Amino acid sequence: MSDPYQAIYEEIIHEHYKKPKYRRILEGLPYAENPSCGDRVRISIQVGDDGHIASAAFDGSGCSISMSSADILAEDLIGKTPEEARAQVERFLAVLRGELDVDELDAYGDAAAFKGIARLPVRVKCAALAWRAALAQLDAIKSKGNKAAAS
Amino acid sequence: MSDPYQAIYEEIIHEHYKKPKYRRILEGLPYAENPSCGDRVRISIQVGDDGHIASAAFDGSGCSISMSSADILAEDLIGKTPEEARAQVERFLAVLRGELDVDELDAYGDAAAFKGIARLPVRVKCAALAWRAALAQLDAIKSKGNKAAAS
Amino acid sequence: MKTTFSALAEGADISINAAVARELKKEYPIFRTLPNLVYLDNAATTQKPLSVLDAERDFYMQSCANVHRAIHTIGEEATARYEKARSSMARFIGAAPKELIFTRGTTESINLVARTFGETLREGDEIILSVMEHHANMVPWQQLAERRGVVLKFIPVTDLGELDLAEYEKLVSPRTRLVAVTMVSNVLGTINPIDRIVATARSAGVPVLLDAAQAAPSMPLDVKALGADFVAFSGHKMYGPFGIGILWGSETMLDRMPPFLGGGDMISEVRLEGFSVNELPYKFEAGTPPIAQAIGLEAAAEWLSSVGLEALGEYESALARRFLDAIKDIPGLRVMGSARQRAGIVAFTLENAHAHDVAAYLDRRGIAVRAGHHCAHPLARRFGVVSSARASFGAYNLPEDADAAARALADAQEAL
Amino acid sequence: MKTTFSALAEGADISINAAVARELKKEYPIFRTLPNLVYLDNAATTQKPLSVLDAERDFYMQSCANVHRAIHTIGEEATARYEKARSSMARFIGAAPKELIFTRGTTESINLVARTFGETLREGDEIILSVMEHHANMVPWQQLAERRGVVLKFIPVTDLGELDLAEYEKLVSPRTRLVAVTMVSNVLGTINPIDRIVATARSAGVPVLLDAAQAAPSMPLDVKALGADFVAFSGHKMYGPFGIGILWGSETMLDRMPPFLGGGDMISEVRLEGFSVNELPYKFEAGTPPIAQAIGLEAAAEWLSSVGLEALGEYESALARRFLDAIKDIPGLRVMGSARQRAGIVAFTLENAHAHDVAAYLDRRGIAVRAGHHCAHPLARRFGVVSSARASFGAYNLPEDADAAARALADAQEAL
Ligand SMILES: Cc1ncc(COP(=O)(O)O)c(C=O)c1O
Ligand SMILES: Cc1ncc(COP(=O)(O)O)c(C=O)c1O
Repeated sequence: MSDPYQAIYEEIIHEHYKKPKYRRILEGLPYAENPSCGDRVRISIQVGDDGHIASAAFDGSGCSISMSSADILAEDLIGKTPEEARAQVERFLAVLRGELDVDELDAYGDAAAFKGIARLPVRVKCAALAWRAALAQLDAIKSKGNKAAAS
Repeated sequence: MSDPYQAIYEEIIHEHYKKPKYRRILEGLPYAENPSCGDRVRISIQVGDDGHIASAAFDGSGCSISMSSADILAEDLIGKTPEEARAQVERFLAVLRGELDVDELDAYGDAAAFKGIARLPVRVKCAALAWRAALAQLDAIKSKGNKAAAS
Repeated sequence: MKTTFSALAEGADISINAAVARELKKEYPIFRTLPNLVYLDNAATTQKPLSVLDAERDFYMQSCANVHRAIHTIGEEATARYEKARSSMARFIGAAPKELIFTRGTTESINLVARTFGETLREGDEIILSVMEHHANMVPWQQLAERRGVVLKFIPVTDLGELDLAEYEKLVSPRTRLVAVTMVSNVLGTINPIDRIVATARSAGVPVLLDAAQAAPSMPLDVKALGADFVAFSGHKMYGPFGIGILWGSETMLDRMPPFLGGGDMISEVRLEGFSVNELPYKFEAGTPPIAQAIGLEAAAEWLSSVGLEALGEYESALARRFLDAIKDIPGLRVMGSARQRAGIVAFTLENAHAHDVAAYLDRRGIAVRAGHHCAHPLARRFGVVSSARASFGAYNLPEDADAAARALADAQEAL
Repeated sequence: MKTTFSALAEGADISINAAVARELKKEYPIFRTLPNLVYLDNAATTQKPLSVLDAERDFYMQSCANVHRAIHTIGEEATARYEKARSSMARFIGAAPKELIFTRGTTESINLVARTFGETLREGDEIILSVMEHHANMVPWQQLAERRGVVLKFIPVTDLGELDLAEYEKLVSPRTRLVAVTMVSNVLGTINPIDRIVATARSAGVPVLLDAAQAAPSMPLDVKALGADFVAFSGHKMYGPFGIGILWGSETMLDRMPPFLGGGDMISEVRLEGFSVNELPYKFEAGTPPIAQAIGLEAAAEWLSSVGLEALGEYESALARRFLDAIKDIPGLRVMGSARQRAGIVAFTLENAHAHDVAAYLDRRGIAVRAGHHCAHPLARRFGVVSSARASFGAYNLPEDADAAARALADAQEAL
């Protein structure tokens, strides 16, 4: 944890935790949960007519890592196509699983703040929570889209 | 195993193993067995008219410790009453279990040769085998005696 | 220097014992590596004194061999050392060596009972647990309930964090086959009234299993005096190595139980058609046991006995009281439980701050506390808490440690 | 100095590898304590190199904490170290980390399968074992047979000490649910033709469990290439600590199996009414695992890889051949088995001398060999032997060791 940017990262996480921009009360969506600490997050993703994500929001309760991660995620998704979003989310999760180098995160705006976390086995689960929820949402959007296309 | 008598003890054990005095083919008696090494011994004990053990013998197969121990046991029992024999056998077994000091064995003729063995957890079972068989035989004698007395 | 804790009246000045703890701390190499570490996660695992590390290493360097079947000298020595460790541990809890089974830890010990004694139970038979049990003393019985239709009943926990004994007495029925409870709660710190719990069970002819994972490092155990049938604990929570634990069972019970794992050492004879079982305690120790770890555990028990186990437990309780006193005015801080008999364990929540963040904040100040559910989901639910932070004290903790943690918490309350 | 064994043709001069072994022996502290010890009981347990002892001790001195739930720095470090050990061990056998379960040893690994996979079997289902199995791969299945009416069938062993593959093929039936065999016999030294055994089972759609206790220290394992479903082995037989072992299972199998022991870590959530199970591999690791021992095992695997595992196994076989050659003319000496593929293990009997006495005689000459049934009663019975002596070779053994043992045996034959 001797990363020189550590303090900046902590500041970013703290900001998103204390002053989330994408937190809203959501209804009817499933929670992703981390039973070992009780953290829960749900994510809403809306695709606009241009096929790009027009808005994203989250709702839930948990520690600063899981909540800030949800806020950063929402910010990150907006403007991407669902396919781009999915690839982005999967890369992020692969970094947390240790399958990709943490420097991957440099390409991700504020998500780079989780570079330190990726080395902490326990908190990785907190950071991953919202992104797991987003993956489920993106799957739902895709199958709805497919169904729409088929009908 | 830095006992100064160690060499003498080994000689005693070797003698009883190579030239047993009380080994005979016995029939109809149960074996005591040590399944972990396959050693087996059975003991015959005859009480004379004077209530003292008149003869003892053994039969079986096994390592030098279990066989010499059987020969020494037989020698030791002859001339004792069944009660004296039982007390003697129980003391010997208690030494092997570590419940009595090994110096107890000094009072036992050649059985003193097992002083070194008492510190070797694996070989204790070999040394004890014949004495366990003798205990069973003494029990049988006692219950027969009781039955005889009762009838 | 004095290195034995003294029995002090509650509320007495603990500086005598603090001086002892300061001296003992030098025997723990990790504090040479990390001199600023304030380690308050002793209920999860304790640090290991040099004597424990050396006992294991000496064994490996002097008489490393497999046990029970070797004729050669180092094999005889290894067997003697392993069996001496058994005798020492038996003496440590007032038991006979043949009643003492080496396991991997409390969890395996309890599972062993659930899969041997438990397999003798019938559908509709009842087992009494409590709501404050660690998952280790809950899940094995839930698995048994699934397998054999056994019914589980739970002693409720009062708001104080104590077992509701009146309710307990009502739970005992003619179908009750076992009472399995913890001696000390690993969350609330509650020291349960084991004498009363055992007496009630005994008078109904019901056997008792005690989870002593938290008790073994902080109070002398005497299985005869406890009057229980099974006692389970872990080496790593009592200053000993990982990978070793104890199941004590009364000879009568152990004799009646079927064996657990199958393999070498637990058998007396094997044929293609079947096997016959070895005598106690080997019947329950299949395969090569954790030999070096048993020897390390023996060293830990000797260490605990030498420092004065009873007074150590009281010292830890005194540290907990000091900590409780120092945090009582922190706004939004809520302590879980306030049992009258409390070991050196304090779990708490801070309003508007997640326990993970509290623990991470303290960690940045060099203070190690735990955060989470502490493997006791149902208890957390009982107190309406999802996640809590927990400080737990050990033999090398000092009053300054309690004070530093309290100060950091006050700051956390403002910062988070 | 070169410290990697070289691949040599059979019958080649082994002095190059002997020089390597002589150099490696210096890494084993026990031979500094006992410089004259000729340790030929490696199949029972191996000695431990300094790197293994240091790995454990360093962990205890630097980041000793419980794993998986701690937020604090040393807890994070402990978790990372433990999971790194898992990844290393997975790499050692070509597996994925989530398929790698830490157990106490081979015995627990096999029991785990018998009590999880085994519980999915029905009365009349069949399991194929062999007559040469260690009790660890026999008794758990006998227990399962008792519990669930499963039928056990045994692959016979030929006079050479090899599995009778023709008979094996006849045993496979539509009711066969598992083939569980050892890769290397711990008595005969036979290296079994695992490829053929697996191929036959695979083509009948039958899963295979391999007992790799003797294989892991003497040949590289690649679970993908082996094609088996389960592989079990022990740390202490591969230069690692006591109290740790591995069960590898394919993800498909592990996912389908119910959990084994219940407790912390193996659950995802617990309510009074029941629990839900955690993901792999934690599902099968209840309670605090042997953390330090896993780290020690990782060091052992690294040591084995660094010295050249395949060539090491061949070197041990060459030592065994040298020993066999040196004892072949001793009157009354009978070697058990003469398999064409033989690891560094030789069991034998001496006419008119009990194996105990042979081992004790050799011990007085400083040579440690084992005597007894080697936890394989049925195999001993197959060869009409009650007790045999066994010499088994390891990485630090020298040609002189084989020669000294052979000389002592010749003398024993005269003296006993
Ligand atoms: C009360 C209690 N029981 C059981 C356990 C489980 O112990 P282990 O993980 O050593 O098996 C613990 C510790 O985690 C505990 O605190
Ligand atoms: C072939 C084989 N299987 C299983 C075992 C049992 O291993 P452990 O005692 O380490 O569980 C052994 C060693 O004793 C063995 O040689």
